[in-house]
Amino acid sequence: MSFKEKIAARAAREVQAGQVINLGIGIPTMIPDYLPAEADVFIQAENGILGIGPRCRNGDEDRNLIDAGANYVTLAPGASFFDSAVSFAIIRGGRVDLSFLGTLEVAANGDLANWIIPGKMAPGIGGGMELAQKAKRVVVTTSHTTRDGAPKILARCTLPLTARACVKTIITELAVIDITPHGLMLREIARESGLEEVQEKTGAPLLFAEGEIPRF
Amino acid sequence: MSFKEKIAARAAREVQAGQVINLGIGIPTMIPDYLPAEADVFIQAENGILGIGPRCRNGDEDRNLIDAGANYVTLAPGASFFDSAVSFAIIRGGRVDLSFLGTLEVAANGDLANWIIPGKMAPGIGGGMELAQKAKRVVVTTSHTTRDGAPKILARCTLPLTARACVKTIITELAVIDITPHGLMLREIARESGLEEVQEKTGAPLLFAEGEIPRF
Amino acid sequence: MMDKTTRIDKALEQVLDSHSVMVGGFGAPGTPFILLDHLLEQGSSDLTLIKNDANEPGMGISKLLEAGRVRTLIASHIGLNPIAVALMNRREIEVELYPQGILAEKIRAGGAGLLGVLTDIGLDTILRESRQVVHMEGREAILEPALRADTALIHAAVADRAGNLIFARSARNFCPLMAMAADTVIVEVEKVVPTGTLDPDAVHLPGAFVDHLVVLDALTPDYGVLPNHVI
Amino acid sequence: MMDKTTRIDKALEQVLDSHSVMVGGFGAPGTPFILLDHLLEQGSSDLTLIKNDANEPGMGISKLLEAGRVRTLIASHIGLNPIAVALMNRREIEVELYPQGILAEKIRAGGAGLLGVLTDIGLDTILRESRQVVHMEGREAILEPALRADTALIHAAVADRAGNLIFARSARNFCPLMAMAADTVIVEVEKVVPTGTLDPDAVHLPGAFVDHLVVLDALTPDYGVLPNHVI
Repeated sequence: MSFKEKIAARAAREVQAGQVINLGIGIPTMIPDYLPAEADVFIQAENGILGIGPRCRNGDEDRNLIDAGANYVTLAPGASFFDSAVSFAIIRGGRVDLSFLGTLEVAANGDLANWIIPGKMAPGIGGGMELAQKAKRVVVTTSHTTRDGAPKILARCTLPLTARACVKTIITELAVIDITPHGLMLREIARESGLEEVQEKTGAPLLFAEGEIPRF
Repeated sequence: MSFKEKIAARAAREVQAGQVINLGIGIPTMIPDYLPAEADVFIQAENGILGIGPRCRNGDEDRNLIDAGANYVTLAPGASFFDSAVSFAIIRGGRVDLSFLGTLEVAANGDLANWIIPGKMAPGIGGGMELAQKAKRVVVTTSHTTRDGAPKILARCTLPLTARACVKTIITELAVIDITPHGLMLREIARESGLEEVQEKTGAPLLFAEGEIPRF
Repeated sequence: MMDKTTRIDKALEQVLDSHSVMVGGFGAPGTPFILLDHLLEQGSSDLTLIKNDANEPGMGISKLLEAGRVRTLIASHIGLNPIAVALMNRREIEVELYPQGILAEKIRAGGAGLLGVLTDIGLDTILRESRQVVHMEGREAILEPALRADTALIHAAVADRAGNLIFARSARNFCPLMAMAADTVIVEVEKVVPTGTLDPDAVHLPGAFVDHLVVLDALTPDYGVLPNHVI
Repeated sequence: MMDKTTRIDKALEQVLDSHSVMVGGFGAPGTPFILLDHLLEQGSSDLTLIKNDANEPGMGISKLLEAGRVRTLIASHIGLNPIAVALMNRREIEVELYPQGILAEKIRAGGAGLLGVLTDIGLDTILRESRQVVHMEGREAILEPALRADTALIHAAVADRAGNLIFARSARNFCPLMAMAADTVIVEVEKVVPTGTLDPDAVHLPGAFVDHLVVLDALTPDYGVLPNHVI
């Protein structure tokens, strides 16, 4: 299992039956592979789909059926199509229960920065800002550090924000961390990791409950 | 032919092939009876129909098919249904070529007042204000005077306006009058009427071209 | 599999006194008469109702108006209901009236998670006196705040159990807009089909907006062709 | 009977240099590739294009970008087109980027004859620096002006000759919104059926918004499954 698969598998366990969920590009799109059949969720895509089905197999592609990341997808029973305005009415109107997003930085107060590196990368805003600001719950799925080993979880974001205080939970290959009013609360820790490693690779202090921290 | 039928029949001649038209309540709803088969127009109703057909015959009523005046209607080939937001997008977006409206007062500059008599009648605004302000062409169909014989066509409206300077043409049982930058231009006169009578019953000066004024 | 069908009393118990309730329908088509009849029986009061019109005497929301259950009515045109007009004129109910398409846009804006819309409709009329006027790009615009409600009650022709809806003909009107704009959406529906049998391209309102489906056994006469409107 | 079918060159000659053109599609689905190819051939230049994205190199609007025909691009995300990103970074095109759903609402507002919408999206971000912020009902809102264009170019699956449209699956996206928001609307369509044969409840966009239908004889490879997106 790659570190991305590990994150996706753990993220899948945050999903509750009956939810409308939205999957950002990257790791989030791998989550459906780890959802149990009884999950009974509706996967929404910004380009106008509610009810994406299992991963599209080679040869089954439909030229008119892609998700917001331009991947070919399938449909689940009860799917529906709509225009981009209705699609974002679902999002901004508060009907997305759970939004999984990748990130560049995330802060201890839940601030999210994932759309621009001034002077370097600014391909656009896409649907992320509206998802971050309006989904009922935002879960960030990300590698714990950058390729250079620098923390992505920080006391404060240094990049321009996508949305303020929006993230509820961070899932990395090392840990599951909740954003609480008191700061970052370490909820779970990866089997192959240790408390010291996680704290060292995190740019803000971690809180944790007394006793054994559950492993994943 | 009643005076209302006379007005409706004359108004029907203002319609051009291919137009999207909207019919206010009262006299305007009688206009389709006088449209030639080759008129090839689309009749729009504010409650979400494009493509109303010939007058509904007794026994043919569909419980789910009424116009904005709550009359049962039929469908023409090429009809479509949509919600109230799309319906007024057609109106405010400028896709109604011709709107026929009744009125309480209309002024020589095209001001229209047809929705409220302060302290007396204020049942609501309905779709009239948007039609008056946004249809490409507004034609008023009305009796030339009130029941008491007072002019409805005035130098200035005394009632609160529906929309300013919106009316292009007024069709009554006595005359067809265009609103021009110079004022009211008498375009046609009813066979059974005379110039003096029309001017007497009109609350603002009438202009007319040299020579015989066409009759209808 | 997700199943949003709910018993009518269970669904409606979420409507509390002094709640705001959006009610679908333009005239009769789209009006959820049976939900409204049960809301009357349930005794909910001090309601704010949002509907295009006031139905007609003895039907739909007029029953709630006549029973004194309504504090405020937000509508576009109530001229077909002389009882509602009289209640308004006697100031026994508060009435807010909007241009019809602006009412639709205010509701849609609420549903789309917007704060409001900007329009030039009514700018040259007495409407502007009671509105916030903003200056944008060198011109004036009336600011119309978005409208949301605690509950929406709407009528649909067909649904699947996941809440995907199809409306019939001119019964669509305000229904999908209101279903977007309320915290709890209760839909009475004439027919329920298994999830997966509706054409995804033909769905008028995606199930994400629907909380409860009340399946109607039979329609009351209010749903039929109304003799007073047959010419 | 009304017949909006038009020859492609006749339809496109209404697009003049320095015009603004809305282009349907989210990625490939809904993109009117053949209309865009003819627009390129026609030589129109100094265009303002409005599209969700910039397609991908060698496809759709990227051909116009690559040929230097575009002055301004208004979009949401152009990350799948490195050529567009490079043109932006070298300031050879002017690019305006909006949150995707706000772009949709700006276009829809233009189509609905509104002057703009009010939103809290981006209020806590650098977006507010370049926006008009208004105060309403005790809070702040970003004012997003409505967007219209001279022409909209969109793709539909099925049309009747009166211009009623049906879109296929995720190819709907921005197409109906843009068709509402342009002075001239040109639709390329895969199949035309006689007027009167579409179910009026199943029409996605009423014909009132459509000016010209260009019937496609055959689709180019751009419309097919794109090998670079097959996993």
